[in-house]
Amino acid sequence: MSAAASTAKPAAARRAKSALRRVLSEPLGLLGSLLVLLAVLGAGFAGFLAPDPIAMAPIDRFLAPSMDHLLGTDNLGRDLFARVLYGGRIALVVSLGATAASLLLGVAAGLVAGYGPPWLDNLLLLIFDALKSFPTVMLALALVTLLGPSEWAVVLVVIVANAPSYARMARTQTMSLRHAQFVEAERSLGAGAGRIIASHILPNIVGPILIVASMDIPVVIAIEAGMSFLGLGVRPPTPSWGTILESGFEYIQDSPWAVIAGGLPIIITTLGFTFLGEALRDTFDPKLATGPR
Amino acid sequence: MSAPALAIEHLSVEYATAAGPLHALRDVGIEVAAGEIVGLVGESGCGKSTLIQAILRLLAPNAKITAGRMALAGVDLIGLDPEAMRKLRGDRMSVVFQDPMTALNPVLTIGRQMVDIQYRRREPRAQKRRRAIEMLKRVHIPDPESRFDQYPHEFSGGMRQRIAIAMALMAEPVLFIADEPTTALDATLEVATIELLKALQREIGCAILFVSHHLGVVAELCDRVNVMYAGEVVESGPVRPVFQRPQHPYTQRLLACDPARVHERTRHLPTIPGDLPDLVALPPGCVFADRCPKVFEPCRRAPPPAVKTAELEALRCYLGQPAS
Amino acid sequence: MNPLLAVENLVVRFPVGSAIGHYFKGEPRSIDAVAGVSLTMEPGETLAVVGESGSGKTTLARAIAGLIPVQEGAVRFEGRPVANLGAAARKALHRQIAMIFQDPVGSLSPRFSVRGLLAEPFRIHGLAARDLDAEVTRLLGLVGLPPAIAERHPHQLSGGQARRVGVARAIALSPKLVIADEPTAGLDVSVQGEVLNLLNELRERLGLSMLIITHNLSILRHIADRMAIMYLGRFVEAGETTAIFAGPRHPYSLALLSANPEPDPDARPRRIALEGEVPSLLARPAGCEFHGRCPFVQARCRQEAPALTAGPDGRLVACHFPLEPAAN
Amino acid sequence: MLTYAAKRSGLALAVVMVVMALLFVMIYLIPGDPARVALGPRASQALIDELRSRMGLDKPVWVQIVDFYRSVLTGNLGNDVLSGESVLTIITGQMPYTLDLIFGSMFWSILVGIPLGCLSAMRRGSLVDQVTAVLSVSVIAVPAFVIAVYLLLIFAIGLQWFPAIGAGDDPLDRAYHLVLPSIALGLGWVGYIARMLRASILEVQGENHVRTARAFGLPEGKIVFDYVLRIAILPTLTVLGIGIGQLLSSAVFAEIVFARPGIGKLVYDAIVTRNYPIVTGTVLVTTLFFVLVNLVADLMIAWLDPRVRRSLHR
Repeated sequence: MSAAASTAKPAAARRAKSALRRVLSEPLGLLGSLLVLLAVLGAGFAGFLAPDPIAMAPIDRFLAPSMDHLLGTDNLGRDLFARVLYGGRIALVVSLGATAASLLLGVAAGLVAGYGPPWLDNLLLLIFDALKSFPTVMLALALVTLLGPSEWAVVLVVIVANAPSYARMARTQTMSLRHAQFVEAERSLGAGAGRIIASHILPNIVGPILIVASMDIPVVIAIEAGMSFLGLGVRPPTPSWGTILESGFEYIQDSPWAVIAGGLPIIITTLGFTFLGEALRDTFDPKLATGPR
Repeated sequence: MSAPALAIEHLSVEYATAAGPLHALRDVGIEVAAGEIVGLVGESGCGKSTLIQAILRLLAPNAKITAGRMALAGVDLIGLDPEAMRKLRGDRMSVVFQDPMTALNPVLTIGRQMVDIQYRRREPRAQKRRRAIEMLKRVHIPDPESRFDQYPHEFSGGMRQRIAIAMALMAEPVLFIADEPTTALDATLEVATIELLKALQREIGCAILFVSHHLGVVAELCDRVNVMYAGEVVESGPVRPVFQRPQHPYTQRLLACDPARVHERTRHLPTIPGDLPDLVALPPGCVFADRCPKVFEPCRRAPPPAVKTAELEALRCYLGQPAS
Repeated sequence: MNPLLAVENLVVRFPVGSAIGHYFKGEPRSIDAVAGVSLTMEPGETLAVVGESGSGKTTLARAIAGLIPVQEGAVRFEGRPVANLGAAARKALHRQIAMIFQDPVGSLSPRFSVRGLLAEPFRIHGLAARDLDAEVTRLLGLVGLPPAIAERHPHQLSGGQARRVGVARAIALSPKLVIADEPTAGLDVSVQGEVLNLLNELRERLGLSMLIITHNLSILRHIADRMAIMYLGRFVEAGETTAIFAGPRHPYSLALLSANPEPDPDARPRRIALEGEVPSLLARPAGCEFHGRCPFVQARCRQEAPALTAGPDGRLVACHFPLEPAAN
Repeated sequence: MLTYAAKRSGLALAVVMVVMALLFVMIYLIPGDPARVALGPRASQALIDELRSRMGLDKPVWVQIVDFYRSVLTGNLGNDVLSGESVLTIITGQMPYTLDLIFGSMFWSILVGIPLGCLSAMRRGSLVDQVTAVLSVSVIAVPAFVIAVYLLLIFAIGLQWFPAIGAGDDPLDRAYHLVLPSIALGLGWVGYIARMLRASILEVQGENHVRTARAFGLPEGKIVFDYVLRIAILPTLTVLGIGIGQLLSSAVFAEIVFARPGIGKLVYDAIVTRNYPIVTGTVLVTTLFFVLVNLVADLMIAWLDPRVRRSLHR
């Protein structure tokens, strides 16, 4: 490991720590981090905090929140608090996993389109545009029609919905950097396309795309919850915020508790990630900051 | 003798930065008489742009004028309320900036923009249009009638700069500020633009403050020149003494470095070693002391005052001054 | 013995406009940024190519460096063809021909430290086994930069420092030819002198030949043995630098030389003012392409394009009525 | 401009072709026999074979592709499995309700979003700017269907100020039924438009030509509304083009939550009854609608931007 690598590590760590401090110093950033922490802990320790989410007790249905049922019970008498916590797992795992996958696929495709020959660029652009032309729900409906509802269907829908926009962003930035002088300088030194893409273009374009992806997490959570709400995502009895909300909607005339229990975590988590994403962008891209800069 | 077009005395400007106040301009004195062309020369970081923004009162939010007086044809600029100041801009005082490619609004025709800036005149549009086309002719824009309704991207860089000059001089201002107008142009275009400016100035008679880091252009165009270094005017006076018999060591080195001036081929062109001083933690003595080949004892103690000499209006250097 | 570099009526063509624009409105399908250029360079020599924006000088430099494809003519380095090479051959060539780019800071990869930038040539050509830190320190010394600068990133460097890092990177693998595209652009006058001194010093110490691309005539006197003046993709005049400065023969050369005012109010320049602006490559004028702007234009200039012919003293001029020495 | 329009329309056509190809792949080539899937697990083999031949599944693949493209281009999207009615007529029957909802929500979110965006850009850093920023970020974050359910719970079920079901008959009644759903859909868009416009205005205000306008003493109002907004509005229009597509998605939810007729409800019920021609037909129509809207938006933007309208090939 040459000296460069060793000195780079502490510098990168220092930069990350100071960035974290700056994020937390902002009111939005702090609030966002707390909400996200709440969601993550809830999902993580679901097992300890709440009883069995699937145990049914029809006689106890539509109970209001009380000490033993913190959020009340649904139409089958199941404990809503437990279902919300377990639902958190699905929401976070699917959204973070799917976002990571769509980032990976999107940026890779974008790099190839941006740096590759024009015909490949046009072909990939066509595919990106075609995929993006499907309204998300219609996409979900079409896919679920054939593959049947499941978490994997949700992941696939998220990838097909988000990857094209990351790909487009990566492509546009790669195209602009392709003719930048430092890239041409590397070519004049004899660097091959692989090296140029990996160590010269990727590090310079990944930053803004990561920030956009972090701001897309709430959208992905909404997709998971939405598909489950339509019965296209998570199969009952597995708890998902979407299915809880749907059951609440179905019996909305009888009791509001399931609607509240299903909607609240979605709001908390999406707001949390959005505020966190905003704070991240403010620290890394102050130009667009909202506060008085 | 009418009041000078521009009179600046003891002007100081500071920027509030994380590391403390940055003294961008310190005790700057510049005068531009009516109908005169005055040059402002200095390398990057000498405060030229800050000075122009201060004159236009368009300083950045974190900048403030901490001292000094500024008057445009006798009207005090510092005390003026923002609305009155806005009325001055584009009427009594106008400006042309460096980069012609981005100076004009890309989605409005040049005609529309030239009529818009005449908003103060209570005249029918047709008359404003005629005045604009007339002005375009005077800056040698071919076939102005038809090109009047074209967009900036349909003109070359050279033409866009001439259009910007036409816009600035159309209001026949008292003071015309040219902020490095020819730096982005090719040499032959630069020279043609200088000739154009000289002709227009004779016709219109406005005073010009010409900012540039190209010494040859200033020598040819200006009557008097101010040499700036790190936020101070180190030497100012008529063009001949300053360029032919410079007194301040910085001006001497600056002229010596200009490759155009050195005729015989040499492998050791003169340079100015060292870096610009830190304008937050100012050195106690003269700002040029660390890089000055003629530095001596008083230079490190206190910044030299601006002194009038036989040929120069101001010289900020202890050399040749009676031992104080 | 083969000359170091030989270029024979090189043509570099760029597609422009759209197929639809072409068929319906008859817009041309392509422009010749370089329209037939020939030159040779001997080892250790420094040649300058001068021209205004749009003259094609940068395209010529990139074609010689093998960075862009060539449509007609040939470029040979030490007898071996340069243009349109396979990947491996082109990579080997890049060890021989190095290039310094116009924007001092913009030509350095933003995420890399100076150490990483200077080690890059060794890593690309599989020479990472060498003690890179020693190489980096040696290169920094060669260009007069303190070792402490190695940890800094491009945006933390001044224009002059960034330019020196660019030079150090270019000479890292001891190339035979260095091409410098506007080496003094964007630098203050005092810093320009430093860069020129550095280039001159390296030329002596390492026996480099250099191709300088610039529009700034005043720096040429101090660095270039021979120079060529380019207009709309072609040479209009070429020869010894000092000779051309003393007596330009092509009207455009005279206009360029006189368009460089000296910082002396009494230096009355005997200047010829050019009409209009550089014509677009899409609508190349007939006959001598400079006739639209030339103050000495005559009937013949409008019909017949003058060839680049050698005068008795070897000076090349492309003009029917070259200026006599007495005329200037 | 002509070349741009031709190129852009060509691209739109190509996208449509690729969309239809993707759809064809989804329907016919992904494992699982479409006929068996359509008839459900209990259908007899004979019945399945008969349906297969009627659907042309026994022909070679490329023949099926040609049949598929020809039928789609002639508007024949197959027939409703239950009623046998032409899918196209069913969809076009339901489309107006969904269009009411989409353009209703888009209309008011533009009406509120644009002034909000200008205001917070002109008064950057003020209280207005910060409050708008936090509110718009929040409404963007919270999914439209969650807002819809809560609006239903509070205003329809709880306070009963608005109807919970149906789309209404006479225009006034239809508007009355549109209030809650269009708020649910439009709220996120108010925030999105305001933020997009604000960022775009701030960016344009940093450009040199605005500094020139200020140096000529042009009044601040004229600079923002005439010199800056004219450029800043362009990227926002692009977003509106894409937004219509996303509105289609949330419209499905709104129609289900507020029990409104429309293609969203249509396709949701079609899933439950395994009525696949309706599903594929709706997906196709909505996607074509999306491509068309984007084409119109891009052409409009190109027309507004003289740099494209009068593009000069230098």
